[in-house]
Amino acid sequence: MSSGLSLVPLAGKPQNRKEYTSDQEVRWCPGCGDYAVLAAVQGMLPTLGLRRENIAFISGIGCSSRFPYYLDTYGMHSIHGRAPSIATGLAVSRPDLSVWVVTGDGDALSIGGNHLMHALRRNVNMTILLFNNRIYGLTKGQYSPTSTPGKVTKSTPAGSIDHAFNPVSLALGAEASFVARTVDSDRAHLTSVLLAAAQHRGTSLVEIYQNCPIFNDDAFAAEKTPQGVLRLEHGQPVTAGDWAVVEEGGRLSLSPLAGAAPIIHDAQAPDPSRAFALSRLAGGMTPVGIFRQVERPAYDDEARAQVATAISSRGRGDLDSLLRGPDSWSRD
Amino acid sequence: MSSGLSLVPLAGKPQNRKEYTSDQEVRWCPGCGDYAVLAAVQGMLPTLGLRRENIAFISGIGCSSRFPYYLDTYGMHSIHGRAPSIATGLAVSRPDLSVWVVTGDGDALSIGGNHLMHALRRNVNMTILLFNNRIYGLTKGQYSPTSTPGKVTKSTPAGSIDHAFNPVSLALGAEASFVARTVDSDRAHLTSVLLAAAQHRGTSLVEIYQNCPIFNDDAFAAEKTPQGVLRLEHGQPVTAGDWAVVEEGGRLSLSPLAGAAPIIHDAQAPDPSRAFALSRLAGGMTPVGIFRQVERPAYDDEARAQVATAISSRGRGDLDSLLRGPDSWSRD
Amino acid sequence: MTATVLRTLDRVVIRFAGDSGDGMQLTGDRFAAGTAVSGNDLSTLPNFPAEIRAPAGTLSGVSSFQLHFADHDVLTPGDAPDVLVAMNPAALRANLRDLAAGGTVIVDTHDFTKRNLVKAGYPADPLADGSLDGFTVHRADLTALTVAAVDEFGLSRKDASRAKNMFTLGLLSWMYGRPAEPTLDYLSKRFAAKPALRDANRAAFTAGWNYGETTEAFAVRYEIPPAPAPAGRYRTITGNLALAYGIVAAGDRSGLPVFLGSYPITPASDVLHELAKLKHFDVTTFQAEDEIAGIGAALGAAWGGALGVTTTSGPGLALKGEAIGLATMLELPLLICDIQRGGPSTGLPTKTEQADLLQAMFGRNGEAPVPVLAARSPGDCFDTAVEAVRIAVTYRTPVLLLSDGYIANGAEPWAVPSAASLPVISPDFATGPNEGDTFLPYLREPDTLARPWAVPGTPGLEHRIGGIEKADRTGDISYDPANHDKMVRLRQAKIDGIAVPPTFVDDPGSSDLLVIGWGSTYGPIGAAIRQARAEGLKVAQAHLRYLNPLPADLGELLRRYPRVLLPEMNLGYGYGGQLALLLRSKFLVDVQSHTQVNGQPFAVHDLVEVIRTQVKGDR
Amino acid sequence: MTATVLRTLDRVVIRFAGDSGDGMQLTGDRFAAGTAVSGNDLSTLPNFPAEIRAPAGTLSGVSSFQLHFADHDVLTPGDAPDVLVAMNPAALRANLRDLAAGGTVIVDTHDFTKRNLVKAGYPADPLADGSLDGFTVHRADLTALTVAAVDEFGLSRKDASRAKNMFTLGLLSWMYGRPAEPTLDYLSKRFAAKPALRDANRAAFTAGWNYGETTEAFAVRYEIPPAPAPAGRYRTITGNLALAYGIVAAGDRSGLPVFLGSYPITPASDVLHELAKLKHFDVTTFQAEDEIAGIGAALGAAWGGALGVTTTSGPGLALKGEAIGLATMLELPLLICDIQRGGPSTGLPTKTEQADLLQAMFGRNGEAPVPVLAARSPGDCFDTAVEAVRIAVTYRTPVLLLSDGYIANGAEPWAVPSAASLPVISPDFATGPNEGDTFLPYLREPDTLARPWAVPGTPGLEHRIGGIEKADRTGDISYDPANHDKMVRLRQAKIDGIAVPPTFVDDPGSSDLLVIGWGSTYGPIGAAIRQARAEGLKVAQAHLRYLNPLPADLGELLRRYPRVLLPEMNLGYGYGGQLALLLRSKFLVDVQSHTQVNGQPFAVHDLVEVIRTQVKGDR
Ligand SMILES: Cc1ncc(C[n+]2csc(CCOP(=O)(O)OP(=O)(O)O)c2C)c(N)n1
Ligand SMILES: Cc1ncc(C[n+]2csc(CCOP(=O)(O)OP(=O)(O)O)c2C)c(N)n1
Ligand code: SF4
Ligand code: SF4
Ligand SMILES: [Mg+2]
Ligand SMILES: [Mg+2]
Repeated sequence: MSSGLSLVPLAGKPQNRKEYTSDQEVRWCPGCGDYAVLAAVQGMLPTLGLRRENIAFISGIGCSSRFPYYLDTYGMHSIHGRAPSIATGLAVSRPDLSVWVVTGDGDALSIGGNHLMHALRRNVNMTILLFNNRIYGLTKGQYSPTSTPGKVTKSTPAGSIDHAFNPVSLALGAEASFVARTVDSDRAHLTSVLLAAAQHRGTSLVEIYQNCPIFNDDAFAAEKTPQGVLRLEHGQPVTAGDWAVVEEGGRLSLSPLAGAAPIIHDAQAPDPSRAFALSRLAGGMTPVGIFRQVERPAYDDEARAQVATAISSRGRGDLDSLLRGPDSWSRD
Repeated sequence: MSSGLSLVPLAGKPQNRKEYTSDQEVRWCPGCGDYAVLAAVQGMLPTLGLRRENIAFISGIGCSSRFPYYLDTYGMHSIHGRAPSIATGLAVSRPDLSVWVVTGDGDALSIGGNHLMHALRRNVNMTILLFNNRIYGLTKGQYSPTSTPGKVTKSTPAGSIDHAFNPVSLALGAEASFVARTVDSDRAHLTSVLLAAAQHRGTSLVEIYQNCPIFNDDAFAAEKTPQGVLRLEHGQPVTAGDWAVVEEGGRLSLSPLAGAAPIIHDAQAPDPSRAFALSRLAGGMTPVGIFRQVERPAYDDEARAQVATAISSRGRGDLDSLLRGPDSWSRD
Repeated sequence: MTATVLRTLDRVVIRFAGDSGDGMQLTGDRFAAGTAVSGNDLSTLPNFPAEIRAPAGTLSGVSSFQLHFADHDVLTPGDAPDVLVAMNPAALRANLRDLAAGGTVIVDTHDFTKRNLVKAGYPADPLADGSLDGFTVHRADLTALTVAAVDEFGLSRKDASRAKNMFTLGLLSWMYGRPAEPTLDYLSKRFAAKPALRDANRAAFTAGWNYGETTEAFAVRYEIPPAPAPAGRYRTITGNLALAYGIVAAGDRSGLPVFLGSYPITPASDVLHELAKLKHFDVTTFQAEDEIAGIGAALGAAWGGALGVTTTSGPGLALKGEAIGLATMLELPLLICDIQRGGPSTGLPTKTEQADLLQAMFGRNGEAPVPVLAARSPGDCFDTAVEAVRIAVTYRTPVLLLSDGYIANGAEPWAVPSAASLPVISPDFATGPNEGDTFLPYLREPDTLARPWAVPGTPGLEHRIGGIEKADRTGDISYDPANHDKMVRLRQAKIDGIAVPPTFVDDPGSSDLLVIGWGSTYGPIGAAIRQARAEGLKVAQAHLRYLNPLPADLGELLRRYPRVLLPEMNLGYGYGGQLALLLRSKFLVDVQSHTQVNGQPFAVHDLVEVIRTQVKGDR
Repeated sequence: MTATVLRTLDRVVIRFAGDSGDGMQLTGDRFAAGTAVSGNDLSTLPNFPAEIRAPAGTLSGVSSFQLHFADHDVLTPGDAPDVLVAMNPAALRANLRDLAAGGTVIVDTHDFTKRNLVKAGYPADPLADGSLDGFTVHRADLTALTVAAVDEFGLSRKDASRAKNMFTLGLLSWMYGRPAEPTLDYLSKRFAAKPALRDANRAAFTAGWNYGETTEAFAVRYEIPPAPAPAGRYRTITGNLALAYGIVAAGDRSGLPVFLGSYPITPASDVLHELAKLKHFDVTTFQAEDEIAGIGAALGAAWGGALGVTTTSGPGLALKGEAIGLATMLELPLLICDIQRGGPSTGLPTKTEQADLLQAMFGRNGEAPVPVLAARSPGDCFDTAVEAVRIAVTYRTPVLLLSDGYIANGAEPWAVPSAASLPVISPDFATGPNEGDTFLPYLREPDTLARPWAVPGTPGLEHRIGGIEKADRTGDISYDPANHDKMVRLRQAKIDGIAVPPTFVDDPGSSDLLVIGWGSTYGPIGAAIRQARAEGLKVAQAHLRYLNPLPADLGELLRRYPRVLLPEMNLGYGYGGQLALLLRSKFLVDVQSHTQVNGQPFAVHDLVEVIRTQVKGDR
């Protein structure tokens, strides 16, 4: 039961990207990063080999949340911020589905922050794609909980004064069992992270840095350069180019590679502290990849097991005897 | 401006506990830990020396949320989970008030989790007392987001299957600038933590382990023994009795004191990683005290500064010229 | 044994009152169980403070349980108790004013100390100062008697004195001839794991019984002959339990697994608690992080083909409005239960009210009609739940079921239906294309206007749904003005077209007044009408289960009577009452409202008075 | 210069239509600004897709802006445009059917390529296949003309062709004699930081103007004489801007700092955006994490003595219900603005509707009455906001203000009031004891039933408030049944007692039909009545601002007319329309509803038809 997809029936024959493309016209702005993610997902899904009808995408509201319309799977475009709770009900009642949530930084972290946190702590078997463009796209450009402080937007003409969330830190603080970060423009990396996320049993959170050319262009310009990112690989030293990540007093920092003792990335460490420290890394390089990937019982598996145990130990309930109860009497 | 109370007017004369006691009958169950916290707060408030009328307590719903009724300050018993947002509006518009939030583990972490997180990230000047009894008291004993997994309660007759939140980890992941933990029964420790929290400028979160003798008795039995807790003191080695906290590979653990190299607690470290690692400490001792206490601009100060700057740079707005606007014309 | 007189009564109302910690709810429950077994009809009214344990000995800490039982069918827990059992001064003070003239008071004198009298606000001892003149008073130190009776079991003083509720129950059981066995059995089961407590409580009960039989204090025993009832199997049931069972039954009869997404709230939590015990009926309960997640998860499960249910009370329903709107757009079956309590805001959580009807009808943005059904009595919660699910599944729509604190916690004997007698509910999932080779997720059944329920996992039916306006038939996003207008009207027509049975009117003939009602006022209205008729007044009664859509014959019915009276436990936002607002608008009939919003069910005598005025008064 | 004829018109309706990226909204806005300066009365209707940039060239990507201007007062943006400017095939196809018979089409031929025709769903080129017969058609490659005109500024091809909207504006400005200066000034300011863009856009505008003047394509220029208007200062204003200014004005006139707690949502976000710019008026804006936190923060600020405001649209209002209930219990001033949009659920976010009235009235648990006011036009949003705040502060109550997408985004000329002419609003904070030596936080003013507003920081008035039922006068927690009933009725009486001005009826005398309305239907209803009267029909009009409480004279007024017609942009849950539901219930008058729920304002000719039928038809 360790794969997130182990109960999902397989298609049994090869699939292609086109089968996963719906007949709906894609309506994002030209150049929007969402296109790249859509292409990656449409390319990745066939490789899972699942029966297409056993895949369900649920989104909230936002530009990114239009995603399900463009995939020829089952899809629900729900209401703002609530997709994780809807997905929870679906995942608990349908072990045979591969359940995906598509959400934005406003949808997931502003109005929907609580549902996200609770999904992560419960570890419901679903994969959450958090399109982080650090802005509210659909409502035309207000700042979001991940916007850079000082950001001038429609709702902050004098600059935002909110400290931003770091979605990876937040997820780790919320007991997440799988947390990753990737970038819209790096198709190969995105694909590999999505595959791992889909296969993880429990809630996987994938933060995707996504460019919004209209309202927050080039927010991730740095992360689109090879020098801007630091790839995390489980079991490997954490280095990039001439730089290494080293530890001192519980804090991680970048140091010139030469002579440094880079830490070894352990995504599977039971204690999330090191992953958390990585999420706080400062100095101009953004770690991408899988921060944490640990096995923990999935809520939905346990919920179904309780039902199964009850049935096997007490027998499938008999309605008549339930209604009668222990204290009934009869009149004639 | 570094004290959380620096803009609150002082009473100018000594106060006592009785002045802070309202005429309302206290209605918790006999033996409830809430009594001890109330007593500590009523004992601590006079020592702040503030004008009593400049103190406001806002609570949500729950047993603990009855708190404001028993204090003779301004008080609001609001709705379930929303106290942090109400406090945000009050704190932003009234720099001359000392604003307190009283909440429970259900109120703060279940329904109200999102408001809590956003208050912490924004760093609004308020002190949040989170009464954690790991149960829903007021609704008569359902499990809460901090209940121990497996907990049998009214809503989980077969045992809870939810992984619990660690409120300290969660707060650190949510960018908190002040996070502490204390225990209802340790009056002196509770008082010292509350004082530091009140004086912190920004959002202070104090998790208070609180016993609910009716629905979750002795949940913190271990923490009420000297061997069960590990006191964190800024600048001091982290040790307790024969044990020391040591670091290895980013993870902290308990080790026999003899021959160990205990870490030194730095509550003021800009990077929260070490504090986070402390919150994950396993092995039977619970860290209490101040995990993190760093200076960061408070949201409300910045919000008021933006208004003040606008007024000083543009002059206090003139309604007539605003209404006329740049494009008006006149008819006669 | 002293010679006691056996007197036969046709009805008795008893109220047990004590401190929150005194176990009065349990005492009442067990007395009711014994009463039910004795074949009386009965109705109960628990009443407890919002605090878990309000301060001992104070008025605010008093908890009570009232029970009305009779040799005929009983419609309410009774206005005024004939017998008051008061375990301490506060219980006496808080309840005495309700006692019927000449009633009986049984007092545990143990707590009548100066300190406790002051706590209860008594300037002098009411047992001594003549306050109780005019009542039949029995005083005894029940606590001391209990402690003595359980001495041998080595309990702490506290635990020993706690058994006084069982002593009292024993005494009352003796007095009213309730059988001892069921209670003794119950105690054996309940304290199976704690033998000392078990034996002590059984001993206390028996001691109470013997106390009645042995002492000379009680000169009279009462007998209440069984009430006639149709043959069959009976049990007592509370509204919340009946609701939970109705949901399970609907799951059973539809073959759908039940998924409850809920967040605890008084007085709805017990439905969650009961369903959580029934996992072996393929019932999954999910305690969500809040009410929004509760309905969200239920909706997700419904999409997946489960029977999605969410339960809450007023403040929680307020939070679910947006999601109910989504469910309306998605046109998926969903059951939403609102156990109403005193409002607005936090209001009076442990008291009853019917002030959420307009919220249920209109509490969301845009035109989002949903069927609304209301249960009239504890047992009726069962049938209403089954019917609500039938509508939800048949018409693919969220359905709102209204209950309230009064019937949720109140109990009555209930004729247990056989599973086979319940309607079969057919989910009728979509399995293939419905228009040539293609599948149109918003193509409708011509008679019900229901759309297909095509669950994920069904090959070939992949489609997308959502909260943006959908194109007719295809379900694609559509911003077309004409389509929007059409869809708004279609969704309304679907709800308006739900087949609702004609209204049953109880009219002895040529009545001048029709009293109409909905929900838990059924009992008090029925009792009042019975009394009014006994006085010779001509009054008809109709009680509505279907509040949206309303029965097709209702307009004609209302117009048939010169006067229509509608008592409601709400104020109707200044429009009369909440249902009155709707009926007046729909039928332009001058429905007269009688409103009471005090957190209590109607007192029968008040209603009788209102009926008298309506029948006799000029308008 | 060719010889053009100058023709005088009394009114013109122009619609600019193009791709979302074509800048049609800006073009329309600037044309409206020029029109206003010319002294015409005007009304505008922007219409844009929900997507930020829907796919270029498709029907779903079309954005349009309609503008009606005249030599007399104008009430609507016009049913059918006289002139359609179409920047591409999709714009032509999506809008042509609305064009008045014999109307004029101005087409940018640049995009009429095969590919684009297919995208727009045209089987053949409509410019060539006779589709436009019966219209006056002007074709020109406006894009190419623009690119040529801005050649010298070295812009990218994309930026160059983007200036085509200014070319078009120049052409239309010439045609209708709108002054060039304001637009040229505007461009200079707007692109101050980007000189090349500034110069290019100015050049494009001038080129468009000259193109009209120089080519022989345009034989006629039009002149629309100014509309008579009372003396004074005017500006154009949209409803959202007027609402923002009304809030600022209310802050100014009450001396209270404004605190807005809001979460972005279409079409309400602009109120947040505008207020965020006005910090120098002591306005604080807080973008909350969700709608609940938005109202929560506003309520916290109100408790602290600020003017608390929250703004949202339907789905957001659904989320605020529980907190509105709390505000009702706390009896604190609070302004809640709902800019209604198409529903239910996500619905049609960029379209208009008036389907939140019943939600505003009843969308929360228990009996939680709040005053409800509706604005009728863009400029009226200002007055309605000031009045709503006056009521909130005077009566210590949350107040709901309803606007909608139509007037929120639509603009009209507005007679700018002087600050001094606005009412003074007195917060009248409590400063000391109000009953002997003690302070009773729920002691009420006898005339308004308002309780004291005692803000934290006031010495001696420390007290506690909350959502549990409060004891009369003291505000302590109270579970007393009689107190609850009393408080529910007191809260209702307070709202019912709000002084509402008598209804203004525009009745030329002996009308057979009263047309009543509320909110943004004011314009279309007024225009329809004007036309009906021109046809000789006798019709009276009344338009309500106060929906709760209703004006005291309303019942009598409704009964005075043989027929009452109420057009609403909602369906009224099958009860007629939403306001009709209330009026029918309250006054038992057979109000006739005319409902339309297509996301668009009423077309005047449709309303005229309905009026005709009502006046002439038998019933
Ligand atoms: C209840 C509710 N509140 C507000 C909105 C308006 N709204 C829609 S999407 C959105 C935020 C979008 O931002 P994000 O989640 O970052 O998605 P993006 O558009 O950037 O992909 C908002 C505020 C809504 N639809 N519903
Ligand atoms: C909207 C809403 N949902 C649910 C409730 C019911 N409710 C009141 S308090 C509470 C939880 C209390 O738990 P906690 O916050 O841990 O406080 P405690 O009683 O343990 O101090 C719940 C579920 C409510 N009052 N309002
Ligand atoms: S606004 Fe931004 S996020 Fe939205 S579709 Fe356009 S580019 Fe993408
Ligand atoms: S239920 Fe528990 S938390 Fe609530 S008052 Fe009683 S002891 Fe305290
Ligand atoms: Mg975003
Ligand atoms: Mg708790």
